[in-house]
Amino acid sequence: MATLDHYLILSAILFCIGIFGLLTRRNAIGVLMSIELMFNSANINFIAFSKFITPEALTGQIFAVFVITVAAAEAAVGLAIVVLMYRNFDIVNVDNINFMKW
Amino acid sequence: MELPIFYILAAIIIVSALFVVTLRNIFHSALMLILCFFGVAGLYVTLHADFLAAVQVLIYVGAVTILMIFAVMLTQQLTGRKIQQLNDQPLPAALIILSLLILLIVSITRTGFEIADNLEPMPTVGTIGKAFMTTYVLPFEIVSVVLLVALIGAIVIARRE
Amino acid sequence: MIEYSYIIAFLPLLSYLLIVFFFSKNNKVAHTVSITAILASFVLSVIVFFEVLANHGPHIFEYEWISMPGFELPLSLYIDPLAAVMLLVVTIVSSCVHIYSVGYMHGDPRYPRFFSFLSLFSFSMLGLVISGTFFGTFIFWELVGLTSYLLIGFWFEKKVAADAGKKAFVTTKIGDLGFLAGLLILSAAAGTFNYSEVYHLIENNQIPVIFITAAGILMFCGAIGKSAQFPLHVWLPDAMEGPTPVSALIHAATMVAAGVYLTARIMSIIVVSHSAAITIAYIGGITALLAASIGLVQNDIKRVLAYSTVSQLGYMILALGCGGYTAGTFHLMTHAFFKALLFLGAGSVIHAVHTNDIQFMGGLSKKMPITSKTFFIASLSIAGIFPLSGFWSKDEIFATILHEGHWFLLVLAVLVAGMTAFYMFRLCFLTFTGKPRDEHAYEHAHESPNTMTYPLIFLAILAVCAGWVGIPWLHHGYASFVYFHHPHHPEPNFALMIIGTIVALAGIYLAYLMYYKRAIDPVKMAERFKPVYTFLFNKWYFDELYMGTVIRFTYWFMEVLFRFDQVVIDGFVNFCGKFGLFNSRIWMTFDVYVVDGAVNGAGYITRWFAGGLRRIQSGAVQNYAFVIFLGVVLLILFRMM
Amino acid sequence: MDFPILTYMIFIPLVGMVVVMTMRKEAHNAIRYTSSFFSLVVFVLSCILAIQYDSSIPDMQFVENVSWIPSLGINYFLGVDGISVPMLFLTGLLSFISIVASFGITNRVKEYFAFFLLLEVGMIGVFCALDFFLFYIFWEIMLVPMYFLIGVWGGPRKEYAAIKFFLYTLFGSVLMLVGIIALYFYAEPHTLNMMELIRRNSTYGYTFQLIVFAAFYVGFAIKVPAWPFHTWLPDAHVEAPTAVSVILAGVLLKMGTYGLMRISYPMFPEAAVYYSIPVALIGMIAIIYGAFVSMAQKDLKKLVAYSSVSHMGYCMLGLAALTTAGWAGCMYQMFSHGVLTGALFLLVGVLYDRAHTREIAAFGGIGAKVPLFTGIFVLFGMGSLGLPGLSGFVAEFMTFIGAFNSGYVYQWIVIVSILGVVLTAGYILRMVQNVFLGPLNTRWEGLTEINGRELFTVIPLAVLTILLGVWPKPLVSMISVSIDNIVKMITG
Repeated sequence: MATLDHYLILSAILFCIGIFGLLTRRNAIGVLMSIELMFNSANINFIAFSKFITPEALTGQIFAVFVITVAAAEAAVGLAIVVLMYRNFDIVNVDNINFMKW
Repeated sequence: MELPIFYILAAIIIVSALFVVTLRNIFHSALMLILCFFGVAGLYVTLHADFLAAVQVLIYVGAVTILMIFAVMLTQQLTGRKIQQLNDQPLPAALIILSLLILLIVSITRTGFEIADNLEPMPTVGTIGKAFMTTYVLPFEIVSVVLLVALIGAIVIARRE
Repeated sequence: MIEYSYIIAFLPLLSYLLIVFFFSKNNKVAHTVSITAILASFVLSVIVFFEVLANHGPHIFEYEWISMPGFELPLSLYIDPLAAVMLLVVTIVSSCVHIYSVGYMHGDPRYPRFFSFLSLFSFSMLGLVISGTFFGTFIFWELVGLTSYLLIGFWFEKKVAADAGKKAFVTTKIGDLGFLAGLLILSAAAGTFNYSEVYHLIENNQIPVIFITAAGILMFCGAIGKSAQFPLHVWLPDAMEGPTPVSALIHAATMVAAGVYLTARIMSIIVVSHSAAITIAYIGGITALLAASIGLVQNDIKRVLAYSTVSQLGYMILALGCGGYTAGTFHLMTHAFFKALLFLGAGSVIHAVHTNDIQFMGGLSKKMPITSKTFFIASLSIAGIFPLSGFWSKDEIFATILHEGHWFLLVLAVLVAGMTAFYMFRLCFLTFTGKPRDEHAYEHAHESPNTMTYPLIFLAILAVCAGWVGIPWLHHGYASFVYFHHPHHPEPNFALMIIGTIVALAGIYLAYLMYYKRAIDPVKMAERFKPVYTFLFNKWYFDELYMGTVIRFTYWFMEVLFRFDQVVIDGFVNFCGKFGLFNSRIWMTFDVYVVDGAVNGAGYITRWFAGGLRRIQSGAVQNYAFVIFLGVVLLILFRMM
Repeated sequence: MDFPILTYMIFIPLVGMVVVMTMRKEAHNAIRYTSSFFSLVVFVLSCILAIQYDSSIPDMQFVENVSWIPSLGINYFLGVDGISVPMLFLTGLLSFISIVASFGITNRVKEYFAFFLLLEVGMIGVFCALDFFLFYIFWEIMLVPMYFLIGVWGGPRKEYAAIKFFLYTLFGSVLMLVGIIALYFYAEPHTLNMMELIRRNSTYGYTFQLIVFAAFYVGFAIKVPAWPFHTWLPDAHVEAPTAVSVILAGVLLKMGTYGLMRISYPMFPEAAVYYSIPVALIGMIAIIYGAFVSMAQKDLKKLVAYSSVSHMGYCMLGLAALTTAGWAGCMYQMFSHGVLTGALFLLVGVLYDRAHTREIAAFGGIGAKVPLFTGIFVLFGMGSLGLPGLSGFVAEFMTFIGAFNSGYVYQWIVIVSILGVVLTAGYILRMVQNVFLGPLNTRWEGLTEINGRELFTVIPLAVLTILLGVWPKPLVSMISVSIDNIVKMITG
C-alpha cells in the first residue's frame, strides 16, 4: 500500500525536475513545459492530501481543478508571448532575452 | 498490489519528466510531456480521483500539450536543429535542485501527518459538482472569468498587427 | 484757543500735504498755500500768546497715543510762557523766510518742493515747541532733523550739498543717541515722559540724583548735536551749503535753538544736579570761545555767520547751565531775530554777487542800501551795542554768570563778546565798504526785490526792539513772563553793562582799523601769528580729527566685520557644507555635519551597493529564478536548523 | 463664527494653485490674473479676519478643532490670537502685492505662480496652526516652493543660494522637530496640541526646558535669522527674484520670531528667563553687526538684506525683555519690517528692472531724473532708519523702552543697541546719497520713472508705514492683550 509519503516524495522529485528544467532550458517552450511539470507535482500533492487527510471534503481535488484551469490559462498566455517573441525578435531562447538588464 | 503499480507509474513519470527537461529536440520533449501527463493521470486513478484523472487527460494531454506542439511548430523548423538546449547553469542548478530535494524529502519524512481513518474509495464527480455550484461558486465563476481573460489576452498578444 | 493750539502746527503740515499731492507743479499756488499757512499759524500764535500772557499756565492737554496694559505712551500739549514765546519767534522768522524765499528761490526748478519742505519744517518745529512730553519732543526733534537734511541737500546735484546734508543728519543723530538713552533712563527712573510729571517727581526728590544727572546729561547730548555744540559742532558750518533762507530759518533762528529749548526744558534737572549744570555751562562756554575764534578768520560769509551762530548758541547754553532760564531763552529770542536778519542779508548779497567769498566783495553798500543798512543794524545788535536787543540779552547772560559766581566763565564770555564784535564788523567792512575787489561782480550787483527786502526791514525792527521787553527798568517785562519757578529780577549791574559795551566797542574799533582804515594790515597780522592763524583757519582741525578717527574707524570696522562675516561665519557655513560633502564622498556614510547628511548618506550607500549588485542583474530570468531557489533552499535550511 | 475663515484662507491659494496648473502654459496673462485674483481673495479674507477679531479677549479665536489622526492625538487645530492676526494680514497683503509685482516674470510663468500660491498656503498655515504636527507640515511645505522659486527664477548664483537656503533652514527644522518630539514624549498624556502643551508648561523640568528651548531657539533663529545664523539670508535675497525677496523678508523671517513667541517662550518660561541675557546679547550683536556689515555693502539688495539682520535684532532684544512693551515692540517691528523691507526690495527690483544692475557705485544723482521714485525710496529708507512718524520708530522705541525697563536684561545691552540707530542712519544715508544724490551719472539719462503697476504695489505699503507710524493705536490694541497674557504667564 502506497503511503502518503510515497506520493509526496514523488511529487517532490517531479517538482525538482520541473525546477531544473525551468532553470536550465534555453527554449521558452521548454521552460513552459517545465512549469507544467511543477503544476502537476502540486496537483499530485493536493490530491494525495485530499485522499489521505480529508477524504470526505474533497477540498484538494477541487483546488486541483482550479490549478489545472490556471495552468491552462498560463499556458495559453505564455505560448502567445513566445509566438510574439519569435515573430518580433526571431528568437525563442530565454537567455537571449535580457532587456531587463541594468 | 497498489505499490507495484505506484512504482511503475512513478518510474514513467520521473523518466519522462527527465526527458522533458533534457532532450535536445523540443518536439521530442513535448511528446515526453504527454507521456508524463498520462503517468500522472494514472497516479490520480490510484488515488481514487477519477474525475481528476479524466480532467488531466482531457486538458493536459488533449489541450495544453497540443498547444505546445503547435507553438513548437510555429516557432522553429522541426528538422535537424542540433542546438544547445541547456543554458550555462545546469551544474549549479542541479546542485541546488538536489539539495532542495533532500531537504524536501527530509522534511516530508520528518512530518507526522494525521492520516484519516476512512481510506475507502468513493465516487467524487457528484460531490465535486455540488461543491462547485454551492460552496465554491464564487471562485468557480472567477476562474472562468480568468480563463476568458487569458483567452482574449492570448489572442490579443499573438495577433498579427 | 489754547486747547486747539495744535492747529498752529498742523496748518503747515496741511500745506505740505497740499503742495505734495496737488500743487507740486504750480509755483504760484505752492508759495501762496505755504505762506498762507504760516501766516495763519502766526496769527494763532499771537492769540495763544495773549492767552498765556493772561494765564501763565502751564496749559496741559493730553492725548492717548499708545496704550496697552502696563505701558502708556501719551502725547500732550504743554503751553507755558516759554512755548508761547517760541511759537511767536518761530512763526515770525518762518513767515519772514517764506516771503523772502519767494524772491530768493525764484526760477528754481524745484520751487514748489522747496516750499513744501519749508512747511514741513515749520510743522515739525512748531510741534517740537508745543509738545508736552519728552517723547513727543523727541519725535519732532527727529523730524526737524529730517527736514534739515532735506533742505541742506536741496540742491543735491552739488556733491558738497549732499555730503553736508548727510553729515548734518548723522552728526545730530549721534547726539540724539544721547537723547534716546536719556529718555530710556527717564522712563526707568520716572516712568513717564510728561514734562509736568517729571518736574513734579524731580522737585519732590522722588528720583535719585544719579539718575537725574545721567538723564540730564544724556538728554543734553541731544542738544549738543542739534545746537551744534562742542564737540558735535562740525556739521553746522557745512550745512551752509543749503539755500540761504534755509540757513536763516533752520540753522540760525529755530532748529538749532531747539537744543537750547530742550536744555531749558530740563531746567529742573540742572537745578537739582550740580554736576549736570557745570557740564552744560562749560560745554556752552567752550563752544562759544571755540566758534568765535574760528569765525575770526573765515572768508565765506555764511560760514562766518554759522560760526557766529554756534558761538551765540554756546552763550545760551552757558547761561542755562548757570541756571539762567530767563537769560538763555531771552537771548534765544533776540538772537533768532538778528541772526535771521544777518543770514537773510547775506543771502541778499549772495543773490546779488553770486559768491560766498567776502574776498570778492566790497563796497556793496552803494548798490544795496537796504541790505547793508539792515546788516549793520543786526551786526550792532549781535555785538551788544546799547540799546539794541543784543545788548539787553547779553547783559542778562553776564549778570546770570556773575550771579552764579563762575568768574572764569564770565571772563570767557566777555572775551567772546569782543571777538563777536570784531568778526561781525570785519564781515560788514569787507562786504559793504571799501573798494570793490571783484569789479565784474560789483557791476552786476543790484538791490534785491521787495519780497526779499521787506522781511529784512521787518526783522531789522525786531533786531532793534525785541530786546526792549527785557529792559530791567521796564518792570522786567520778559523776566516776569518767562521764568523758572519764580521771577528773578537781578539788580541792573552798571559795571557789567559798561564792561560789555567797552569790549564790544574795542572789537569794532579793531575791525575798523584793520578792514576799514587798513591801519593794521590783516595779511601781516596773519603772517605774524601764522601757526595760530592756520590752526583757526582750519577750524581747529576738528573735521580732520573726526575723519581720521571716528569715521575712519567706522569704515575700517565695517570692512573688518564684513570680512569676518564672509570669511569666518559664512566660511564656517560653507566649510560645514564642504566638509559634509567631502565626508560623504570618502566614506559614503552618514554625514552628521550637513543637514541632509543622513539623506545623502543613505543615497550614497544605496549607490555603492547597487554598483556591486547590478552585476547580478544579468537580465536573464533564469539567473533570477536560480537565486530565488537558492534563497528557498537557504530559508528551509535556516528553518530546519 | 460658523464660517471657517481660517480653513478658507489656507486652502483658497491651494485651489488657486490647482486652477493655475490646469491652465494652458502659454496663457500668461490669464495665469497672472487668476493667481492675483486668488491671492486677492485671501487678502480680503485677512482684512475681514482683522476686522472681526476681538482684540479684548486674549484667547484663541476662530478656533477650528477636528480630530485628524486620533491614534497619535493629532488634530486639525486652527486658531488665531493677537500675534497671528497681524501676521496673517501682512501675509495676505504681501502675497498679493508680490504676485502683482511678479507680472514681469516671463520664464515658466505657470510654474512660478503655482509655486507662489503653494508658498502662500504654507505661510498662512504656519500662522494659524495650533497643532504641532500641522505646524510642522506647513513649515516644511514652504521650503519646497521657496527652493524652486530661488533656484529656478533666481540670479546668477541661484543654485548655490537655493541649496544653502534649503539646507540651512532644513537644519533648523530638524532641530525643531527634535524639540517637538521631545515635547510630545515628555508630556503625559502625549499630545501635540500646542495650547495644551503651553497649559502644562509648569510641569516641565528645568533641565528639560533649557535643552528643548535651545533646540527650538536655534531652529527659529535660523529662520529669523539671528546672528550668527544669518549668512543664508544675503545670498538668498540677492539671488531671489524681487517678489520672492519681498516674501522672504516680509513673511518668512517673521516666522522665526512668531515661532519664538508662540512656542519657545510660552512653553518654556523658566528657560526663557534663563536665556534672556544671551538672547538679548544676540539681539544686540545683530543690531550693531548687521548695521556695520550693511554699511560695507556695494550691492543694493545685499545692503537691504543685511539691514534685515540688523532690524530683526530689535525683535530679539524685545523678546528677551519679557515685558509687554518689549514684546509689543518686537511684534510691531515684525510688522513694520515686513512692510518697510518688502517695499525696499520692491523698489530695488524696480530699479534693477530698468538699470540691470544693483551696484550702488554704478548709480549717482538719479534723484533728479526720477523724483517720484526717489521720494518713495527715501520715505522707506527713512522708515527703515527709524524716523518718527513712520512705523519703524514706534517699534524701535517700544523695544528699547521695554528692554530697558525689563528686569531680565542688562541695561547696558540696550544702551549699546541704541548705537544701531545711528549706524542705520549712516548706511541708509550713504546709500541714498550714492544712488540718488550728487551729479547725475550720464549713463542714466534714459532712466524712466516708476510705472503705474509698480506704484500700485508700493503705495499700500507706504500708506501702511505712515499710518502705523502716526497712529499706532489699532495695531497696538490688537496685539497688546494677547501679548500681555503671554508675558504675564512667562514672568508669573
